[in-house]
Amino acid sequence: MSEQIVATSKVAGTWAWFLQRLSAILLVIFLGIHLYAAHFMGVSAETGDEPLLSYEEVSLRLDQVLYIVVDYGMLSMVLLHGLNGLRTVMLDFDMFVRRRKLVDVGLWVVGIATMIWGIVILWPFITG
Amino acid sequence: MTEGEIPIKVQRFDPTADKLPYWQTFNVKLKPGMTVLDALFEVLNHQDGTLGFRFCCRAGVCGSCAMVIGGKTRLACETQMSQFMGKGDLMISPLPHQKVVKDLAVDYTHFFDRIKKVKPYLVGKEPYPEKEFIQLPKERTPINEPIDCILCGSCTSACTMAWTNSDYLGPAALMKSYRFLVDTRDSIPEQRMDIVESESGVWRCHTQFNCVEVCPKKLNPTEAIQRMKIKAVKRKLFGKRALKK
Amino acid sequence: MHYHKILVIGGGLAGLRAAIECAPKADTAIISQVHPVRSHSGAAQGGVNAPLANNPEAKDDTWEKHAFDTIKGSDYLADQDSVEYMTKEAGPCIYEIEHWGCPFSRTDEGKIAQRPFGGAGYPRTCFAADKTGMFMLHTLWEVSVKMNIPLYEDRVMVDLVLDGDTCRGVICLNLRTGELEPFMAEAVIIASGGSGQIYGRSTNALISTGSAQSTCFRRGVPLKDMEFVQFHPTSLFGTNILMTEGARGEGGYLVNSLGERFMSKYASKAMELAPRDIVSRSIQTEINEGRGIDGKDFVHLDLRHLGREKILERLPGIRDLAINFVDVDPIEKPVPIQPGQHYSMGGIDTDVHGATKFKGLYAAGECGCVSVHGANRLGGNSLLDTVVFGKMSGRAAAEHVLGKAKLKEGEGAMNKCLREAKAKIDSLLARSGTENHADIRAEMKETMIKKVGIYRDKAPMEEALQKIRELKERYQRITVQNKGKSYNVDLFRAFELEGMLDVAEAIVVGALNREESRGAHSRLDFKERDDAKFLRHTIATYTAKGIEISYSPVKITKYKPEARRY
Amino acid sequence: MKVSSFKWLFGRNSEFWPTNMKTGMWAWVGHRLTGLVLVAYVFLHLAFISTASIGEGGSSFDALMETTSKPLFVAMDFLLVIVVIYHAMNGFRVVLFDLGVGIRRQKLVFLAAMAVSAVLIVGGLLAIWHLVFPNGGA
Ligand SMILES: Cc1cc2nc3c(=O)[nH]c(=O)nc-3n(C[C@H](O)[C@H](O)[C@H](O)COP(=O)(O)OP(=O)(O)OC[C@H]3O[C@@H](n4cnc5c(N)ncnc54)[C@H](O)[C@@H]3O)c2cc1C
Ligand code: HEM
Ligand code: SF4
Ligand code: F3S
Ligand code: FES
Repeated sequence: MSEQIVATSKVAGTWAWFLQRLSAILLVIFLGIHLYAAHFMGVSAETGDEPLLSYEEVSLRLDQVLYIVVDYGMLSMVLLHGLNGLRTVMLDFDMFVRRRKLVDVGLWVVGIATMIWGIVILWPFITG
Repeated sequence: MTEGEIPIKVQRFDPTADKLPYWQTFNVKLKPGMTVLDALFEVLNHQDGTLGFRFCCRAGVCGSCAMVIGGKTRLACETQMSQFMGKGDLMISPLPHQKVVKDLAVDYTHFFDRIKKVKPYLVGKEPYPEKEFIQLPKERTPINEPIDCILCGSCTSACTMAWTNSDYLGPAALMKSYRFLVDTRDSIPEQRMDIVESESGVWRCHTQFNCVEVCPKKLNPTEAIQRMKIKAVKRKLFGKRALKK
Repeated sequence: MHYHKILVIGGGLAGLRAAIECAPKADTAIISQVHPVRSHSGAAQGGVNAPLANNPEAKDDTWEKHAFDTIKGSDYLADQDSVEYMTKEAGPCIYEIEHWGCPFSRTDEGKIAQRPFGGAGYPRTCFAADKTGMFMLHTLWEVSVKMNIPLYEDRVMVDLVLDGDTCRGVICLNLRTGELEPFMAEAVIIASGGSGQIYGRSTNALISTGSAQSTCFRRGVPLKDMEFVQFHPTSLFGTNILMTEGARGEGGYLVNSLGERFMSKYASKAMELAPRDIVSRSIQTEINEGRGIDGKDFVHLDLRHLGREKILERLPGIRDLAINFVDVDPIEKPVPIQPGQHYSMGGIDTDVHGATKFKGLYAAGECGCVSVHGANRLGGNSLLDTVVFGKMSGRAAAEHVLGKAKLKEGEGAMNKCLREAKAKIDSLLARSGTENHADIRAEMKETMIKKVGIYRDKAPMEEALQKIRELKERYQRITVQNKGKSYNVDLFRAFELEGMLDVAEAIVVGALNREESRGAHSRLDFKERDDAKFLRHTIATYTAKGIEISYSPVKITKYKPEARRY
Repeated sequence: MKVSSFKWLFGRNSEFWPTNMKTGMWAWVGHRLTGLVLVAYVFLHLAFISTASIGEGGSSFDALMETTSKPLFVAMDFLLVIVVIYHAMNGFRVVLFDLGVGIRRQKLVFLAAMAVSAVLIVGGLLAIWHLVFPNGGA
């Protein structure tokens, strides 16, 4: 048993933990910008009585590269943090510890797929 | 309050005979200064000779008698009965999530196996001096606390991470590792970090602080674990010299 | 059948040290009733003696001076060659355990710290806070882990296999499964600790019943000097948990029901800091003469005048114990204390190599008696005894095994013994008489502390002997309620009680026969030491007819017996 | 080693029984639950917007926005705010411990984090309220 532990020592443990903290802090920043931009900027201030987002507004905003970076960066951080968090939760259980490779690969696949999905979602706004 | 009876409700289980654990209530007459261990002996001697539990020093130094008493893991020999007077049934059960040998006596094999995994021994710096290693009092300070651990197993069995992940080294083993990691006489910090940095090491700790809550010696395994997490990251970022003592 | 070349019975300091010594040379295993780190050695607080001369006040300390103090402390009953050996080895043994990681407290220069202790001319007691025993024990266990020494835990030795004059192994009861397991070996080292639980008011652990020692005794292994039993002056009333001498060292008072500092009557100069035996006797006198608090069996240890700060700074451990166990905060109230049984100087008769009269059988630690403590042990010498003679017996056992031409002999004896042990356990389990063995145990403890305690006299001791024999007879009618297999505490406590009664008898018989006062053995009817008749060891041997007492000479080298004054 | 019996894990005398759980344990249980809820939310959120953008451009997006001002969704938003803020604030608490700060004062740190959370949550809820019902809820 003790050999096994030494052998697994080179895996992602430390980095995973570190990135979880890093992404958490970045998330706070991104989340702030995201919420502010989405709900408080522009709209209500000008019209005064139109609280909801409209398609034009969003696509207008997303014409600016900065907003794309923020939204897409936010998505990547959320995924990094969320999926890495899921990995933590899973590795707390014997069942998944024994299938760690599978867990890692699975979460990477989900993560990458979602990033692509993210582009798909943003596309009409960017082009529109 | 030093008079009257306290109903103690003990979890009974004989793995060779019973399918499931069950609870049994005994009434114990309170005597001045009576500890929970005394109460168990009272039951063993005069009510039910079939009760099983561990005991040795009865002074809170050997770590034999850790069990869950009234919803909290404590040492039976150090816990006064009078505080439970008039509070209804006093529930007593073995350390959670351990294999039960009999009633309140658990099998510590798994606990010690995990301690053994962290190389729980000093590998002194060669060459050995003719007399003692010189260690200044301030160099000893970091180990002052972790060496007080009596290996009672309370912390590891209260940590729910150790419940669901049987590989997790647990607070006791990790604090043992820390104790050698910060000992100025030790020469293998790299190897020690390799072990605590593994997936079954410090990363399984999510600062539940259950270990701190239950430790009968008032030690703080969480702090040791957190310090090692920082060391691990520093080592990844800045290389070996991060482990200098 | 299990087979190891060397078996060590007991995972305390002595057992671990022995195993560490022989494991690299021959296949060794440890058998222990409790996990090694749970052993009683862990309760030792004060420290371990070695003339390292680290303390500025002990610059010219030498092993000769340590030897002299030890011999004088022993009231000249110690074997002087053994004492010289032990004190010479003390330094190296302590350095060795330090190299293995024992976290000793440190002096300002970073050396092992040393403190003064009773009966010693210099501060030579090495310590690690007030948990020396625990740290040494954990360190030795850690070394045994490093060496991968196999450990058979939760097993108690219930029989010793002797084949003529040779030891072949032991029979153990596996507490987890309830099965008897034969262990065959070329050499057996008994390191099973003291037998303090024979006495009421003992500071010893609850498992210090001498079960392995008495098993050997019943198989014909002689016990030496069993009548010498040390009492510690200050143990908590009720639980008899030790209150270290440091409490008085810091200036605590002993007070009786009249509010007097009664020590002025007994030792007007040294007061509370007189030697242990004197203080114990003084407290006992006060209690016997009715000046115990509320007429009960205790006096007060008063620390209140030291003030809150000093207590919190110097005696935090003592405070915790008092709060936890008698619900008294020494800052506010005096602590109820009474003398308690503390240590047995006697034990399995061995020579300086730990060897007994049987080939391949060794003993070390508190269960053995090389005789370095004689009639009275000095504080801090017993931890030293465990590591020095643990090492010695390990070395001797390894040499014995390596020198052996034929191995694995004596299967016949093993099987015979296994059958006998099985019959014994079965008959115990089958018993369902009217007696409760817990009551018999309680009566034995009460008898021993009341009648063969600090003060001894012919008449009470004869009553005690009678009582012990009566209890032995009643023992035949006990009942063992628990017939189950796993972790049968009831069965094992019934089993060990029989041996305790035997050893109790040996203590009483030895004490009756020793018509003098020496060290811890203090007789009201023979108040003086009698070197002409009793400068010799008592040897008790178990026979079918009863306990036989004989005597063996004390080895004197260069320290001539003289009056013991401090 | 196996969990010998489910009953022992969650019995009334066990560490996991709610009345026996202590500060740190509550904080952790909360953090884990909110973390998992948030992951679920992120995917729902993405799915939600994608129905809009992959559909017929502007009209469906605005329709979507219309739905979100229904009471059920507002209630969900409230919940989300609570969850995010608890998770974030306790996350800060954890990060503090990771930096070696306040480990010996974990209960105090928890209380502080909860106090800040409470303020943020009240602020957050008010903000949503105003956003959705700019005319004072009428
Ligand atoms: C409260 C207290 C404080 C003390 N303080 C000091 C001090 O400051 N300095 C000092 O020098 N000395 C001190 N002593 C004395 C010293 O602690 C002991 O004499 C010493 O520790 C004995 O060690 P041991 O290895 O012989 O036995 P133990 O440590 O008692 O070990 C006995 C071992 O044998 C095993 N065992 C017992 N019976 C059986 C059986 N039948 N089968 C299998 N295994 C068995 C047990 O499991 C245990 O592992 C103190 C004693 C007490 C009571
Ligand atoms: C807003 C700021 C956030 C901060 C400061 C933050 C902080 C943290 C921290 C420090 C951890 C590690 C906890 C531990 O190891 O014990 C963590 C875990 C986690 N976070 Fe976040 N988080 C934030 C947002 C999110 C979001 C948006 C999600 C959803 C995608 C999320 C999902 C998770 C998950 C699933 C875990 C793992 C749970 C666990 O280990 O118990 N977090 N978070
Ligand atoms: S850290 Fe505390 S609870 Fe854990 S084993 Fe050591 S003494 Fe027991
Ligand atoms: S209880 Fe467990 S999760 Fe960490 S803080 Fe203690 S080891
Ligand atoms: S019996 Fe030793 S700690 Fe309780």
